[in-house]
Amino acid sequence: MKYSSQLLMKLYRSMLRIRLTEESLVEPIQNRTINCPVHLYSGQEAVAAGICANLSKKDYIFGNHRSHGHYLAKGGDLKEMIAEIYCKETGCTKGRGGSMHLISPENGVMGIVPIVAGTISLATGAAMASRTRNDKRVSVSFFGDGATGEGVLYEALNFAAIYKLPIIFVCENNLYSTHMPIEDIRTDNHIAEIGPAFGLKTFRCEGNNVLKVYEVAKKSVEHCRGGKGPAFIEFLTYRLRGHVGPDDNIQGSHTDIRPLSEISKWKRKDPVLNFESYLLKKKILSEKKAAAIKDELNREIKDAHDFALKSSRPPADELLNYVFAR
Amino acid sequence: MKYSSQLLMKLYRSMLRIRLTEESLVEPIQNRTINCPVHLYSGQEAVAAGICANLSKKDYIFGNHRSHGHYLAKGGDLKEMIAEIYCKETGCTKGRGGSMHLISPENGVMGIVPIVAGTISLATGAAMASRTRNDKRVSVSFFGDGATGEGVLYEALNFAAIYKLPIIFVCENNLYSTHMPIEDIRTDNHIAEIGPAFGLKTFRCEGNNVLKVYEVAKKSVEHCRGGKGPAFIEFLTYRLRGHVGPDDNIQGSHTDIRPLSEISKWKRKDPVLNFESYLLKKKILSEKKAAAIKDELNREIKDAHDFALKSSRPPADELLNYVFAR
Amino acid sequence: MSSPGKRKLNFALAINEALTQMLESDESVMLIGQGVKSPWYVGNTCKNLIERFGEKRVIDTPVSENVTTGAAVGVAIAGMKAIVVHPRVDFAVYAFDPIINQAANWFFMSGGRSTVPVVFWLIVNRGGEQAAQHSQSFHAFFSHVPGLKVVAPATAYDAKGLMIAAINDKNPVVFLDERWLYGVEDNVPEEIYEVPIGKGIVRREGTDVTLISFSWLLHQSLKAAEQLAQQGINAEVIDIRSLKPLDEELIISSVKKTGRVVVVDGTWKFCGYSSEIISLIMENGGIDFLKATPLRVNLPDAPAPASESLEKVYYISTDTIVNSVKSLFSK
Amino acid sequence: MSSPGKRKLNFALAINEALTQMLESDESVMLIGQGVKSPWYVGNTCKNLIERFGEKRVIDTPVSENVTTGAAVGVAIAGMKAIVVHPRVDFAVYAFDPIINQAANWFFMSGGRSTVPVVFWLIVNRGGEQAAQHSQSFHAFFSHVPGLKVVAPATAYDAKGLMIAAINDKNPVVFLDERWLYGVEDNVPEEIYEVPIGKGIVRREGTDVTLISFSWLLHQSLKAAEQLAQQGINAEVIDIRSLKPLDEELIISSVKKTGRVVVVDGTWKFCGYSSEIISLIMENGGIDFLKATPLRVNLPDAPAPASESLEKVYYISTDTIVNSVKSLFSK
Ligand SMILES: Cc1ncc(C[n+]2csc(CCOP(=O)(O)OP(=O)(O)O)c2C)c(N)n1
Ligand SMILES: Cc1ncc(C[n+]2csc(CCOP(=O)(O)OP(=O)(O)O)c2C)c(N)n1
Ligand SMILES: [Mg+2]
Ligand SMILES: [Mg+2]
Repeated sequence: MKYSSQLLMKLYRSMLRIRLTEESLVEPIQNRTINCPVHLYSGQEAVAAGICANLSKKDYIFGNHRSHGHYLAKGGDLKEMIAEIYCKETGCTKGRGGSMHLISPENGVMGIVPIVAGTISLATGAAMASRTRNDKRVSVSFFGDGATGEGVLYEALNFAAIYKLPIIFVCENNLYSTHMPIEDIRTDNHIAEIGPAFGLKTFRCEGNNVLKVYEVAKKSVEHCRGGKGPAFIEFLTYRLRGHVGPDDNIQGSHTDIRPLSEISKWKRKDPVLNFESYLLKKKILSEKKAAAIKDELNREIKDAHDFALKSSRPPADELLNYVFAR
Repeated sequence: MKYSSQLLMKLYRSMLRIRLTEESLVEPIQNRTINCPVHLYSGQEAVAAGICANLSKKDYIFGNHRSHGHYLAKGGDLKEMIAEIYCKETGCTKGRGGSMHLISPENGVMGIVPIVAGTISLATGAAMASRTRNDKRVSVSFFGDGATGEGVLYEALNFAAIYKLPIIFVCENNLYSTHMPIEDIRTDNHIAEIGPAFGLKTFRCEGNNVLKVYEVAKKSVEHCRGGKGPAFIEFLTYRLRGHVGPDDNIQGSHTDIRPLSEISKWKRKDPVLNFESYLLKKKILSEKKAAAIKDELNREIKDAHDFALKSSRPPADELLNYVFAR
Repeated sequence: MSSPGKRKLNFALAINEALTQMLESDESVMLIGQGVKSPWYVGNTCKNLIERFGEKRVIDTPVSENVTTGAAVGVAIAGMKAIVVHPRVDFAVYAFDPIINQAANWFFMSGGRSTVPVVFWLIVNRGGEQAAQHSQSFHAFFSHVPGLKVVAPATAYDAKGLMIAAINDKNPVVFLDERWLYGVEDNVPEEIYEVPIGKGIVRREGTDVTLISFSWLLHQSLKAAEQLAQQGINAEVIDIRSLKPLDEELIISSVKKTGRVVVVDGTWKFCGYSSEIISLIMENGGIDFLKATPLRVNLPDAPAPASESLEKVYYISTDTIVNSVKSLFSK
Repeated sequence: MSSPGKRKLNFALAINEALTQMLESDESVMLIGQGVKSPWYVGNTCKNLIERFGEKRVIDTPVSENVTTGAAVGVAIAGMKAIVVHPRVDFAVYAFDPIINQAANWFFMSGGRSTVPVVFWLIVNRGGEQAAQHSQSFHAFFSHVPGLKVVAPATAYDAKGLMIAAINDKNPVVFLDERWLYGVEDNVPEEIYEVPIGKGIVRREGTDVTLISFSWLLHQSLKAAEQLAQQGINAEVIDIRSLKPLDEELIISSVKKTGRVVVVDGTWKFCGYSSEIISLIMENGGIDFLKATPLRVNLPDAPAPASESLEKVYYISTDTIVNSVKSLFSK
């Protein structure tokens, strides 16, 4: 496949923006300025960036507890996200949700909530609406390897296949579900095998290589948009941080889970750094340009934190505002 | 495989007993002596008989709304079952359950209840208890093609595979789930494909040929008993009656579902009649002996109906007897 | 054609008419659920819908309550209006995640940015020797969970009007009906109309005691009121019909007037719907205006049995209601 | 070693001790659930269990609440005693089929022939800006469903004693605790003992008003009682601890004595647990012995918000309890 340098730079920027945003959260989490549970996406940026680059604003995505990357890649407003993570009234869910509850309907970010696998059926329904309206939208359901433990996923795969719904099921297999390594929760690490069993167009793909992600996403989107039914993609990836917060869950520490050697191995596969090197090598990017982009993004991110910090928390007397819509 | 005539006769008797019992229910249902919903097993006898012939009394089975056959083949008492179908105090669940609620713990019939797929996880748990106790029991979970729509099945397959539980998942694919033909609820009719996706030993087998059922059951039981983990079997079969009661759900009738030609085709594959012919041809059975067996079974069945009819319904003042165990 | 307001229709066909007219008049309406194309599965409430509106708007499903319900929620999130039906509320237990965790919380969790106009139409079965897993009712639980509206019509008129109101509501609405109601017949206007969610109605005026009920037992309560009248007790009968939001004023003002109350609630007693009514009355000054102990008539605290001999004592009869009311006057 | 009855232990370690001792003394006991081998997931309630009793009796699971719970029910049906834990009760919503449809009905549906000695240990989270899907509590629903027992300890002593009683009970028991309780410390005997299910306890004697509470809010109620004492109001405080079966006598006799009641219930109000208590009191002659309107203190009828500014007003404070009680005396 041939890529325009415009596209390559777009992917780079998209990933980098996620990474810098995620890492900007570490300090405020550690010093307890941020208190809601935050699940960092660092390490998985290629998936969000590569998928969303194939979607239009009108397309739908749904996510889970670890969805900052999905939200940003799909066009969700950065300031509103950061404000939400600080649980402020200016946040994208008005401080009602926090980090695990992001939304941006104007940009097709339709729902991100933390019940594992909880949005898979919702994404399936959104795709069903598209089929009924024949509006040519594609829906994407992002979920983790942990979500493959939930039965509703299989109901959704079957459902989507029967009605040929325009939906892509994106499983980000990062080898862990909280404290459980994948070997403890499946007999093998071949999640993708479930796709064909339900009749879905299925791919298994390296998740840390944004170009490979892009390609497989492109095929899947075309498949869905063409009315040929749903697709299932398993991406092999890794979260550079531990399950929640910046803690790395290194063996021997208090949150004693992951071997250091494994973490190191995956650090070498860092999707952002590797893609940067590739672009540098290909001369699509210069060191100087890279530094400028980082500066710019860091400024944007800092502004977002400032905005969030200046914003107030929701007023106590508005507690009951959103129980029922009128 | 070589079969002793003793085994062959046992299988024949087991199937015939189920068939004659099921058909004995038609009249009392039609004249409303029986009022609870009854789902007849006629046509699927080879599955229950072939599986249960490989189980010992201590092994566990769990069933669903269509489980008269499973109960009988596993050794459940006929009288108590018939009495239960009449909702009498002498029934196996003391008139509290009716046809869809059968139990016989002494014979390993551990639970039969009508929520679709509801007992799959229970059977999985029973197998887990066996693994913990190392008691060498095998559990069998009987369910229909309809139950493959329920997510809990996939959770159970994965669960059983991870812990290598001694359980056989038996899917009786009779091509219909209430009014829905299988084509409407899956993209293909290859349910068995889900087994390998979760790492289970998997078989797909003709369900109307009791010897084929027997063989595949034997292999599966050995696999489980040997501690090698769970097995999944899809049996292709057909219910000769419609979904509920004796009604055949023939196209054009009020319960307008199944083409007459399809019903006729499957009538030619009748597992009981065909096996009888086979035994007659092989001279393992004579016409006279067959008639004698039928007489004997019919007498037993008539006795069971008489017993049920003579029994009383549960006394009203015992309504609250079984809310809590003491 | 019958003249407006005079046409009789039964409850099941009133629902059918509501669905037909809403599918007809609003192309964003969809109906999803097990049995919508079955000749017998959901009574005749869904008659001709799939034929008329096609398989993209009226969708029969596999036995997958969880994704079916979640998909309906997703349809609503995507801007359409969804109705999802479960032929027995017991089956919807598999779908409590999309109902309770997702739909009920959605508008709030999204900071008011995303609405879920979905109707969870859950049919309650009683009797028929179907036993414990086919006869439950969870009215109290649905009413307990913030973010859900809950309606339970007793008449064909309300069945149509509340179904239409539920479809048009921006919030998730749990629509609970019972098969025993499907034959109930009354005047049903032919046009589209709404019965407002949040409003109860006095079905019979009276002065001595207030009977508060909903769904099938409303009819038993009305019968009980007739019998009581012959014995000199003049009962007011209220049909709650909107379990949440509840028409508190209607209840309070009636009980203030009569000074006596019996809540006739066809679900389990402990932490049940009737206990909310009693508590509400007490919080609104019951201690000052009640002339007798407020009573609850409920199912016994037991699962539903199969055998008819037990069903007969399990379900609530007119006699039980009558006796309960009379006990208030005997001392 | 501390002398018997004098040893202090916190709530979380009291549960850990109950589990350890029951796994130790009864080889038919098994523990299943997400996080039982995690260093952080269920606090330190499961510390060392897997190391000590092995992976066949203490089983960490995939994120599969439905089959995990159903498997625990199956383990119990097969003659063992199962405890299944969900680190948040919200996750157990996926598992309502095995809890509600299966376990609760099982003994009844089997005509008394099959028991289900299973403990559904469901942990309630409150606060921490975790929001609507991580902060729900369904005490009223579990209590509503026939066939389930429900306990909610407030002290370390009761946590251990009720967990042991729940494990030994032949019926399914829902054991509801809260993370906020895990640091609560009190005297916990070292031996195995049961706190009987079905018995409440008076935590503070008083004469003017009865505060009825359970779980975390018991402690707030006790604090409120101290403040009230300084203002001349002598409150009796009851810890229900067994939500079902409920110790009705204890409640009735206390309220008869004081003539005033405030139910302090940390769950939603509408059709909530507190409404059962009010109704029960009324049915038992409240109209004759109540001197003031019986009150409920509950969460607002809204999902849990994330932001701390909203959490502060969402959850119930000692002040709210105090003010509620004082309102009974002001007129
Ligand atoms: C129904 C439910 N069960 C359990 C949890 C707790 N939980 C939060 S995230 C998570 C693991 C998710 O793992 P995975 O899906 O692989 O996503 P990852 O965190 O690796 O991105 C669990 C079990 C939950 N939120 N919802
Ligand atoms: C959870 C649930 N949903 C729906 C039903 C209604 N129902 C009873 S049997 C059945 C179909 C079962 O089909 P299948 O599993 O293939 O078994 P078969 O009747 O063909 O033997 C359905 C949908 C139910 N009992 N439980
Ligand atoms: Mg993961
Ligand atoms: Mg079938």
